Amino acid sequence: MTFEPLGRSLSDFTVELDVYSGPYEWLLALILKDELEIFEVPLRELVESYLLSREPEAANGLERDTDFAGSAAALILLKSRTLSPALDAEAEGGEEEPLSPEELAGRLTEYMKIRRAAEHLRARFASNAGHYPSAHVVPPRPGRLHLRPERISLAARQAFSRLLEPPVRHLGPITVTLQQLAGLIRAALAGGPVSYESLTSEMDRLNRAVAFAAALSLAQEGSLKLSQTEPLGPLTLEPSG
Amino acid sequence: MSDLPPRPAHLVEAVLLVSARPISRSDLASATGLSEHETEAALASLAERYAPESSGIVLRNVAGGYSLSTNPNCAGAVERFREEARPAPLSGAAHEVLACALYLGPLTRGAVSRVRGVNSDAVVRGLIERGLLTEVGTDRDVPGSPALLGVTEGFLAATGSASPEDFPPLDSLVTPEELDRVRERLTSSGTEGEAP
Amino acid sequence: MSDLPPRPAHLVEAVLLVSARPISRSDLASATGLSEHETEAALASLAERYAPESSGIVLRNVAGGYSLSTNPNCAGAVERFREEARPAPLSGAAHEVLACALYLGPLTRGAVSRVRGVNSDAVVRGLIERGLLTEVGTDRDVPGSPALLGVTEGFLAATGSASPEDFPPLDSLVTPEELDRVRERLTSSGTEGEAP
Repeated sequence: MTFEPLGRSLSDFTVELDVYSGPYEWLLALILKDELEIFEVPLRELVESYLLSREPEAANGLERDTDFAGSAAALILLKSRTLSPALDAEAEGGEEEPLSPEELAGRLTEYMKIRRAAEHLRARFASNAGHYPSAHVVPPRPGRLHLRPERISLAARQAFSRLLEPPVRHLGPITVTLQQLAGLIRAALAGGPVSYESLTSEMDRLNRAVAFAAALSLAQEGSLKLSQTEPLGPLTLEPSG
Repeated sequence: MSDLPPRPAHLVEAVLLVSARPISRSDLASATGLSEHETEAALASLAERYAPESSGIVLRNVAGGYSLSTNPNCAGAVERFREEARPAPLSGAAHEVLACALYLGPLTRGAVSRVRGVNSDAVVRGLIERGLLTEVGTDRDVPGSPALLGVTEGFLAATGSASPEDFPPLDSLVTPEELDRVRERLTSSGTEGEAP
Repeated sequence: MSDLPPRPAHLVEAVLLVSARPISRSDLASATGLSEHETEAALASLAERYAPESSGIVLRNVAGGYSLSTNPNCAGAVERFREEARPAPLSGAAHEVLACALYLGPLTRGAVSRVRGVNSDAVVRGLIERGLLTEVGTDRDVPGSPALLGVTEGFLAATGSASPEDFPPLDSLVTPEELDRVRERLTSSGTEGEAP
């Protein structure tokens, strides 16, 4: 799936988030180009702000909702890929064998450590910001610098060969609508709280992502409550009230 | 008056002014002609002279050497003078890539992407552009001999670190209980880790 | 500790560190937000702190402004440091800019940025300062006649090459499709140099 076709119906939707403010379509483009970190985009706020801007009476209202659901689902999928990298064997392009639970656990724990290390680095950068070096530098004597010609050729190869668009092939077509999934969730909740995992156990990844978008929408409407006791922990959907 | 023989600390101070990069203690000793011991004493007295409480210029011990830089509490004035905004803070993805290079590196772009589970090439490129990550060699065991990435001197300076050892060990960042919980969740639930 | 509001002299001191050129009193005042009077008092206290008798760094009042510089009685150490210092290694970005100038040059700053897909002005400035890149003419076809950049003799010397022909030809490094795309970017009109 690419984001081009949704240009018209969502062109008037702008968002105001801490990390970004401007047209929604540009937000998608920035994320796809890795210029904005999906981690930093509060998807719930994004969904809320869309719901506020919704115009069900408009001629293209349905088209607009569907486009938003599609792109939001893709964002959630992207975010879930970032949060649980071990779940995506396609990252390197090839179709790998599914990982065993042990391998999965190994990769996830390695990633958890890197996440923590990243948080530590963020604090280190922040507490060391604002140091500027001396500008009174004497240049070294001419002729002391040596450059490897191979390094120049390598740099040429890198600079001249990366003008390709970011790959989005892994984002497959969406086959269900947000409304269908919302209906499904409502039905499931009639029997009391339900875990997101069991709710989506029969679904493929994209539908899981759309289901998540649907759950967020319903939570926003107040039709259900979402609870998660710890990061990466199980997500539970509860009937509200 | 400048006929007086300069004091050791003055020599070190002058050399520190003319370098934007940290200078190792031995390079300071060699440029100033001071002994190791004299250099150390000079640095100790300069550390007092350029302490953050009492100066707009501070002496830092980073990236294996010493350097003078502005006191962060004066950063506003510096930025106004240069008419330059402070560089935008790094993204979460960038911090992760740097953590990979710091703790697991030198490693290839492919290895970074595998650990993170998402293609990280664009992030790597941005970090190279900002001088925080660099190619430190090539992995000859992989077809195409991809470049190996490592953190730079600039990274150490920007994180206020003397050396790559100056960071908490990776294993100390996650408690064994947390690791057990992940393991449990993934292995004992009986569900497939991934839908087809 | 850096939570304390900085003293006026600290602010002036920090700004003096980050400028190689003398700064006028009024520029110091506007960067630091100090009044004329406070700036003057700060400079007086810094003149004492950085007096030739007591420091390896001195405060000079030259060319209508103030500047820090090394104490002349430390010149020997500074000269030795300059002789011994290893030049800072070039960043990956700098290598790429040099590769652009070598293979596609002479070209404008805008063209370098277009080909690389990121603003490269700062990197270009650094390379000109280091004598590896130079302005070899101007592009009269582009409004404003921007300078055209090419590699220098110093660059060839640093790579141990007699001439640009010593490097592998471009078509041995990239595919014809990639080359087309590079050419497209190069010629994609210098007027809309900025990204959309």
